[in-house]
Amino acid sequence: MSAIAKALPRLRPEEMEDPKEHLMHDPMPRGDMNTMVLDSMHTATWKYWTVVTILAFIVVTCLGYAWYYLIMQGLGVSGDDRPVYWGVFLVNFVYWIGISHSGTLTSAILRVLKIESRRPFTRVAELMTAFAIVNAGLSVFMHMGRVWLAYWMIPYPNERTIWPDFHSPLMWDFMAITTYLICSSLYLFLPLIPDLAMVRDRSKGWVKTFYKILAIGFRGTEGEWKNLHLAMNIFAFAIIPVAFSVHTIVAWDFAMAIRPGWSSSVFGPYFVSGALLSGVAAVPIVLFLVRSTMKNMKYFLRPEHFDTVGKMLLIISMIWAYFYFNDYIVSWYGGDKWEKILNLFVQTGPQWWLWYLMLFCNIVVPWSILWRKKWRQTPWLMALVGILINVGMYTERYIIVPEMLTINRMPFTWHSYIPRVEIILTIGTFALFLLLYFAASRILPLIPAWEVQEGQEGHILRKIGKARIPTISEID
Amino acid sequence: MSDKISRRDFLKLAGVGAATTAVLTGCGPAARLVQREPYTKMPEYTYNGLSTYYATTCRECSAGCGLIARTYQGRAIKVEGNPNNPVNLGKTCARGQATLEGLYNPQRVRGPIKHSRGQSLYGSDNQNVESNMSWDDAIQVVADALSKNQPNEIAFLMGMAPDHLFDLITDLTKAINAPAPIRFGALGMFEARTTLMQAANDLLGQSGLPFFDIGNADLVFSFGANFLETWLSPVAQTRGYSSLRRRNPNQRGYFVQFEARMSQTGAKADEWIPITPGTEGLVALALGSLMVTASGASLPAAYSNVDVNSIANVSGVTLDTLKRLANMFAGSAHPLAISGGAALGQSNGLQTAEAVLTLNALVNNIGKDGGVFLSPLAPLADEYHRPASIREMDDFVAKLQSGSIKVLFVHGVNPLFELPKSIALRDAFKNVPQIVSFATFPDETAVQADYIFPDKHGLESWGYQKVAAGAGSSTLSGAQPVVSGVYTADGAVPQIFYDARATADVLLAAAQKAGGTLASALKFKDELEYIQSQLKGLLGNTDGFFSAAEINTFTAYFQQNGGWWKTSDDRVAPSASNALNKTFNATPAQFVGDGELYFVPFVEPVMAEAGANKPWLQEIPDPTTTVVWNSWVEINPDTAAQLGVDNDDVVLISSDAGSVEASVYKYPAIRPDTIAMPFGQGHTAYGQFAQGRGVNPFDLLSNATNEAGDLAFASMKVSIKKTGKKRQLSRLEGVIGVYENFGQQP
Amino acid sequence: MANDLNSPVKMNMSQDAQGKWGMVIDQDLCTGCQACVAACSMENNVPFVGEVDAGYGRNMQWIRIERFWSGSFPDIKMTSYQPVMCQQCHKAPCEPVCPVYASVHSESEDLNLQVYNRCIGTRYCANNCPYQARTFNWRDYQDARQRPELVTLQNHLNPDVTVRRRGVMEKCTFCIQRIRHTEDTAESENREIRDGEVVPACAQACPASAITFGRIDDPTTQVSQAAVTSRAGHLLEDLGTIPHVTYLAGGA
Amino acid sequence: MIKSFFNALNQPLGRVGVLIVFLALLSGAVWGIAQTQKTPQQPIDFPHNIHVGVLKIPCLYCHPGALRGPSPGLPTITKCWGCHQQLDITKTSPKLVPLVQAVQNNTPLQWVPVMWIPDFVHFVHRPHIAAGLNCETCHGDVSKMTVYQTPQVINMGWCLNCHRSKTEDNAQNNPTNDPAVAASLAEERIKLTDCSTCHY
Repeated sequence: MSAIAKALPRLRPEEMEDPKEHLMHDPMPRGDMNTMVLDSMHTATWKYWTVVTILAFIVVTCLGYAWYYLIMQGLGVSGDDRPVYWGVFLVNFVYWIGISHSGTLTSAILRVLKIESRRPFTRVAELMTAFAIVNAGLSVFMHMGRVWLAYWMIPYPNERTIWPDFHSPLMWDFMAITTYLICSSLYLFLPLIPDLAMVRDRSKGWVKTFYKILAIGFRGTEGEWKNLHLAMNIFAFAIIPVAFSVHTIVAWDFAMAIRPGWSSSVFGPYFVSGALLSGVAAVPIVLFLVRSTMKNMKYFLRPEHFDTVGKMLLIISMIWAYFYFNDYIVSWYGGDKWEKILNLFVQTGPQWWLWYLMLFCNIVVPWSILWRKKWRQTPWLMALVGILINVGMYTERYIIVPEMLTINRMPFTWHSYIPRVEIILTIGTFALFLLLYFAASRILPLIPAWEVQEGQEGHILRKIGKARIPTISEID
Repeated sequence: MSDKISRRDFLKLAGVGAATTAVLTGCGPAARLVQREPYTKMPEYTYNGLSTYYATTCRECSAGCGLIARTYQGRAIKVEGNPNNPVNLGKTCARGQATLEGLYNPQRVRGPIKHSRGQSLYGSDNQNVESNMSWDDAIQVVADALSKNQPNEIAFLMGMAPDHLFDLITDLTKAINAPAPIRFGALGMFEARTTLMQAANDLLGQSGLPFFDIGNADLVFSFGANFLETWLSPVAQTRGYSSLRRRNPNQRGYFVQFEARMSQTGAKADEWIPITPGTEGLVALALGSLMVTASGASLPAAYSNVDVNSIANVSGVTLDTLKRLANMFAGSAHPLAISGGAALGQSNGLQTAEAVLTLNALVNNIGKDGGVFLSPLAPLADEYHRPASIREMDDFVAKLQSGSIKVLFVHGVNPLFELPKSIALRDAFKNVPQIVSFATFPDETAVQADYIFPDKHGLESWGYQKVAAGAGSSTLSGAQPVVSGVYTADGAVPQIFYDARATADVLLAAAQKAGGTLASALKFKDELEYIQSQLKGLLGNTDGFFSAAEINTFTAYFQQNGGWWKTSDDRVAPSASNALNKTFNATPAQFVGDGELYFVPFVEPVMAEAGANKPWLQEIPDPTTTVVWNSWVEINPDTAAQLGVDNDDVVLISSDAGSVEASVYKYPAIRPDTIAMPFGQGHTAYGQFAQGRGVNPFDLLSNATNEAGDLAFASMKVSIKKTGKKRQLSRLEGVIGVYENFGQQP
Repeated sequence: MANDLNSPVKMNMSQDAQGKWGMVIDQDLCTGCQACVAACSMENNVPFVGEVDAGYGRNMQWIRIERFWSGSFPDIKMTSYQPVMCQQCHKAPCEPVCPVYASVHSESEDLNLQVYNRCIGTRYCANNCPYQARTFNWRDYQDARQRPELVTLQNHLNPDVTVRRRGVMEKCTFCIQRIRHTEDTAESENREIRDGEVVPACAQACPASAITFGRIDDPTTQVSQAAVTSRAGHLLEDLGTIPHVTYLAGGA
Repeated sequence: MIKSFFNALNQPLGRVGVLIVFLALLSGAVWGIAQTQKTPQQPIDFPHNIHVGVLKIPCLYCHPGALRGPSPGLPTITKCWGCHQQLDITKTSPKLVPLVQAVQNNTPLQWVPVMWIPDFVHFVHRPHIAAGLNCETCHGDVSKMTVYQTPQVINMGWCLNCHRSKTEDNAQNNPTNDPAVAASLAEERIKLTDCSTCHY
């Protein structure tokens, strides 16, 4: 911290930022802060209910009814065909897994690295994990021809004396996602406990009972805090390899197949970087929405947090580009005829523009905007960048799944793919994601108040001469 | 098996059929709906779960292939070729395989119906119109028609197959001195049977259908003959083709095809030579002339008028190519030239057929292995009764138009679909007071009839068929019912669903009712008795596949083996002594209309004229274009680019005779000055799978004929106009993979 | 462009009698007449899907006859007709990817099985099949409650073959019901199966006799002898799937 | 409102109500499952105990297909009538009225299959009989039944257990050093546990 003190005198006054801009140096009494968090939870205007109603309606029709229709009619109502046996459902699956990935992973990495500006938004990111994984699971179930028999993937002793096949990447996937779902739910839940306890203590009646159950009797004793921190530390470290493995295994669903374009050894890290890119890009969107729609949030979520996410985005975008061109150049230089045709098809085929859209959104946009601090600190711009990157990453998955499936080793069968009922169901999943967020925003404290408080307690502004120097005491 | 027992008795079954088919569903609990035990009286030899096989004859076209039908608990499950039948030796074509979809078609005529002309035979919900009269009344109607009209006011129009019903109706017409039944079929017209027979008669001095021995040849020049598709006897000819390629392991037979549009047959050729339509005969003459010139002999009369250079010009085949081909033909040990298809459907078709026969005579292969024979005459046949040519049909329609025919019986043919619109049969029908159709299916002609007395489907019928082409031995294919019918089990008592009755039975009963000479001439209890009376002619023949001295034994063997055929080689070797003496004028073909494009209609090989109501045939891709479920127009990609049309654009094709709209298929193997359209779709009735699907190219044809009287179906010149509409053709091939630039327009 | 991409590869990979049943298709003889397609569909209860679905790449036929174009007019040639069905790979890529053993190898017959009732419809096997030989039941094509026209047409369904419902993958089985039936007959007569006794529906119908079927572990059978000629090759042999369908090159 | 509802549930009556609802749901489920396991109603209550137990008619007399092919078959009225037309009881017994009527009207007796196997399983009786299995091994002792009921739940595990144990027994009962015999036993075992044996 002394480095900052040395650097400060060189800045001219107008360049000096007010340390108070940082949440950590803008402390607030605990009681007030808890009230603010509770207030934001309990404020539900007519606008809120209107949006929730609309979202619920979309979920019931676009997700519920359309899926019922899909199940009853069979996958004929989707756009899948030969050779594009996997369509938008699998795109959605990879996309949502990617989103889900980043929430927990970002939070875990930031926690492990002790990045202080993480404190107010880890919860938002972790919730993203939980809700996105719900959508990812739903997408897989939508994709299945006979979803009512999906339980056959569960290994349990049965009257048929037959087990699932553990050779199948889909089984690994099933296992990995189940593990990830459990781990990330726990990882979401652990830091929630003190906040739930806080809500419990400030509510009455059956609501209190509800939070009483959720808070599993947390009373804030020294021992409880110690155990909580220990558990969180273990999980933060443990979940990083789990998250990496999950998305690597998702990549293996593709990479293990003998198909041109898919069968690539770099697909694992490439998919992980892609997942991070889309997931981290989703964070500023959610932050922006939360900050601009919920009460008291401007205090918690500040430009500095957008700045942190922006820096991460820039780096991840570069990593992604590195892996993408690595994969691309290897396949191009390899000169395999099928890879060649596939690349030609992606770039000049009927849907050539998708490829350029992907490159624009994933590389041009972040590289040209995120280098500048001022732009990084503009919430709406960051939200826009986040949306564009998500469009780009969705396009990337679209290219990998239906576009690449169009080209196989039997040119006589090459038929293109036009999504049909998938579009409606995709809208439904997005609506479900939002609806879950909206519901969560009134049930769970979106800001981990205790973590912010903990951080603020550790951060102190010291006056040295005229300058106020931020310092931090060792926490943990 | 005595003649008192007909299998119908013990095939009577129950509980099967419509509502509760034994195998309803696959992997769900719905399989609980299964009901078993279709029989009330199970035949001794039948076990549940084991199949019973019957030999019969395929009725999908007139080739007369032998079938073995597998039946299971009273239902026909699968048909396969009869390995003993000399026509197909155990093989079948796609149409034969799909014959079951005719038997179990959702749209068959439910029973005898009296109906007003033009009214559909199935409703908008695709439910069949119920029968509204009894068979007794139906027989009375036929009896009245036969007895109350003057004999020359009665006309019979029949399908192409020379079967027992044709014999029966011939006997019937003889008994009352009515005109002999007319036989007709669109396939016969496309095959130009009249032209082929006329050419044989002119050059070889002997009438009969030519038999081209492809299997024993080394080199085949085919002038438009689509012998692997629907021409004469495709299964037998495909067998011949197979032998052409593989008979001699050291030397693979070579095959050259001359035609303007690459047919499925042309696709299998080693060389496909796109010549101008109508110049096939000229090229044959040029080849012959070049061969003679090269050998240094003097030109025979046939080639006296041949100017090789001008033929090279007009046909679009270079002189070098002609010389090379002539050399090849002359140098081959067993060369064979075949004419057929669109080459004969030209104004100079007879000249083409004769020029090609001359080419065969020149290499001296008439009556030799690997050469040209005449098809053997079937047992019981006095001569080959060919189907009517278009000229004869024109005369027949004129007769109908004049009102001199009071009652018309139609069986086995759908003339309203199978005749060009320019032959105004529909109008002529208005002048016929009574039309009786024996159609099994609600086809266009049945819809225009006053009475429909449905015949049984081929797999429910007795019969025999005199094989006209394809078999090297004299063959009579035998048919027997393999199922007793299609039943429903709505109530406790199973009901026959399609209450059809054999037309022969109807006619025999009507003859008895009509009385007089008719009754005494046709004193048969039923169809089977009539067939036995015919088969008596074969008793004691020892040169056959089997022999028997007594008719009941013979009939049993006949049914068991699926017919009777000789074991000898019965191909007729005609004399070729005068074949080279006919002079030709070497006239190019005349074309009708002033459009800029030649128009080549061809028979869709899988569907042909009557396959459109079978969903499986609809879904089987056309072998060359892979289009399913619709009709299309084939245009060379360059021509399409000039016209500014792309795949799936709807164009208006108009000729002097009419116009149709169809989707474009950019077909790379067609001359730029030619367009082609398949025949087989464009039904306005004929069941839910056929109706309203595609267009009929016959709407574009005039009634111009060639010298022999066969329809000059390839003699139209048409023009094309873009309509701006688009209708996607369904095809099996992936356009992205099969065509350049991922199938996008460059 | 894509014309010559999937002509059979000749890699002189030794047969090593890998496998049990094999098929040889002579492309020189195949006339593309589609009789095999019809016969297969009739034998194996393959549904028809209608015009729209058929045009969208959802044909359910277990055999498709491929053909490409080479050259341009007037020197255009159609490449030899190539019937493609499940190649019954000895090392099939479709098998390990199925999570529930629905696509599974038959150890006793060395065929790729598709156990319809076990299939949950992930469609991974179809993606991983380099020959694109698998078809999927996109709808309840065989359900008469949804397609009233089937009420009569259902009568010819083959009781020896399961009728598939929606959401199930299917493919050519080498007519395993006929293999089983013949085995049963041979067993009841206490003898071995004779060469040529098992005939799949496609080979049975083929008017050109272009399809031969039999045991490839016995060098004396017709199919073994046809498979060792110089014209023999396999589709995508470089993938090492060891397919059991041998193609004899056309036009030579 | 929600609160008062929960409060109401806390009352003794409310708890009883919850219990009643729970029991109703449970018994409904049990009843539903029991329905699917019931032996179906046959057109005639055919007394197997008399025909097999007393009259000693062999199974294969009425179900001859078991010896030859996949399905043993259920007898048609012809077979019943062959004996019954000679018996006086046919005219008098009210239980046989359906048979008499069926014969008079020439309608089938629609027996309902009890030993039901889904149609994606291709079961063939012949090899099982050939392998020396008795009918009662799978079908139970019908001489003690009237209307036929299945003695066990039929599922894949049941089939496979038998296939496995039989092949194991065969291998144990024939200890051999002959590699050919051992190979054929191993082959039998593979064949009998192969999916393609029953599913295609």
